[in-house]
Amino acid sequence: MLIAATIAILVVMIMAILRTIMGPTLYDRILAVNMFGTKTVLLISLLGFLMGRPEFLDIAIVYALINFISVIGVLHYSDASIFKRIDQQKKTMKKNS
Amino acid sequence: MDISSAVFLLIGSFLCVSGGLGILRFPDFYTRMHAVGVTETLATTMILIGLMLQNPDVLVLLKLVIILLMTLFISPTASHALASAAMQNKLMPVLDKNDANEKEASSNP
Amino acid sequence: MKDLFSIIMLLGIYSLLSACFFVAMDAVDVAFTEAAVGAGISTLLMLVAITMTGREENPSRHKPALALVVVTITGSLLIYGTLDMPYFGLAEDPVHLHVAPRYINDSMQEVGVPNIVTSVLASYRAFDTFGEVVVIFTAGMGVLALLSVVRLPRDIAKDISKIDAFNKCMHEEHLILRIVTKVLIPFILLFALYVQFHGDFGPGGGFQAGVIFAAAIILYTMLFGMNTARRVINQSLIQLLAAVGVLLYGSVGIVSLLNGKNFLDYNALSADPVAGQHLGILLIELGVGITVTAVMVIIFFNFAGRRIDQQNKENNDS
Amino acid sequence: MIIGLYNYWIVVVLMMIGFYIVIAHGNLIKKIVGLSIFQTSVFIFYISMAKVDGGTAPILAEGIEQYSNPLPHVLILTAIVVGIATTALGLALAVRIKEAYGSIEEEEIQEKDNLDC
Repeated sequence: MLIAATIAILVVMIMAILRTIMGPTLYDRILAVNMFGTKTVLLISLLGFLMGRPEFLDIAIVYALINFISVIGVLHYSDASIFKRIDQQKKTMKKNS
Repeated sequence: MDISSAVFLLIGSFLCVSGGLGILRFPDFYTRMHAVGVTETLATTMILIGLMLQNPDVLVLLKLVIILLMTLFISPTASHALASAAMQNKLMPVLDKNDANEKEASSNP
Repeated sequence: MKDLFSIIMLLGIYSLLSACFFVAMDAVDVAFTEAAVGAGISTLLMLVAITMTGREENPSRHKPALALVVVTITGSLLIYGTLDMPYFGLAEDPVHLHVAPRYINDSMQEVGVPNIVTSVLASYRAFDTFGEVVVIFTAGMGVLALLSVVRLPRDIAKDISKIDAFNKCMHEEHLILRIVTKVLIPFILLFALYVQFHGDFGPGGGFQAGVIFAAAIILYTMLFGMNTARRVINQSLIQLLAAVGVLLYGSVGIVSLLNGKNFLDYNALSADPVAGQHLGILLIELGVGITVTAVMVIIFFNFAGRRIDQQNKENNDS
Repeated sequence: MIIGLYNYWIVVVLMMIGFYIVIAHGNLIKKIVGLSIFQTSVFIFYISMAKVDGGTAPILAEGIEQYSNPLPHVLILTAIVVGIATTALGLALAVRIKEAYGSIEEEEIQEKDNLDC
């Protein structure tokens, strides 16, 4: 059953890669990378169990954390920046008032 | 024990694959986001519970619980951030083909 | 593809995949490092760099045919070279016959640490690792020299007023992100300490812990703004720390020299050789961790600070 | 069996992709991406050499006889962190070049240099 789950996750990873390559907008790419990261967490935990030494789940924890950090980072430093827009909105509001 | 673990793993894999199909086949960003965001949390939970039922020792169990908590915290937050970023940058959902054209026309006067 | 952004996204996926490969090849420590470094920090640095240098690549005006020919010839020569290589995964390969059996069989008696990678890294090949740490330190100093922005006291005073304004509006914007981050950061720091001191028994050690620590600080910087982070983490202190880590590493070596043993021979640190090894590995990993954290933070702060400086200049021009 | 060499072939293919990007593209950031692909191919080369069939991760535990070779792991572990530090240095240089020349395309930079002479 572990093997079946591993294969399913590998298939989903391929789908995510396809979406990253096609992705018409920037957000699609970010979404696919985020999904890929979560699937990596699962794949690493499954691989640990498959190889019979499940002590190495630390790696999966790191992945979960780093994934979050990189999504926030990508949103921060891309054209999609949520932060930049708010600054601009404020500026226009100040100009209007 | 083994059977319940297998059932959880199977449900998890099924949800994973459906999320993957969603990200590949759905027409626009928001629907894809919906497919991924909804299935991701549940699929991760299912697979991790399935692994927990494999009778590992206490330390491994603890680490699995930590991963589960992390995912429950992180993946909805990441989805929220992504969706709000897309919204603030005025990425419009495709509602209907004609509708979308009208929207584009009205948003770019 | 001409869009550098999507190239960098794909590079992130490539690094995630290679980390999965490392796990499958039993290299858990390497996968750990690649996880923290490749997927997180290097993607971020590249993104910050492309926000400063522009996102679009010019269409190439070279003829790629020549390059393709060169690549094909080199590749086929290399493949011809591999025909004499030993097969994949055999236990009798020449690589596994020399040095490695000693590490695997004797390291428990000689060093007393279950994780062989840590014992080789910090004890058998400590001098080598010292060189690597110095390289990291030098790279950090190089980035500092290239990108640092001179900040006058006037600017710093301005920053403080900005922070107050920022904190006031803090509860209106990104509330969810900020709260979740606030909850997560202590756990990330705690986890980094666990990785640092658990490196003897499982995957982990100074390099990984340093990167995770730096990642927590980077997360804080991104969500609470550069100015707040500058106030929390003093720039000169962090530059000092980068040097302190290298010095700590070196001074362990000097102490063992003074006790009449070789450079970085930890048996000199204590009457019992195994206890001495433990102490030595602990100190050295600490030194590595401090240096790596400090250098990563220096690199990120300088990139992000440069970017903010450029934006300010553009705003002033317009 | 010649198939037993497939790990080297994968490494060679990845390495050549990285090499091609470095020599055929003019954009400095893309060159750095190419270099990092090249770098990862070397990592994969080392790690795949360390693998022993039936071995497990080199962390001592009771009841396990066969371990993979720990030495390449050590070399690559440090190499990854050094790699990110040097990549950062390269990116810093690219940023400075952009500020000085207004472009990070190799040819435009050379044109500007020739004009100055």
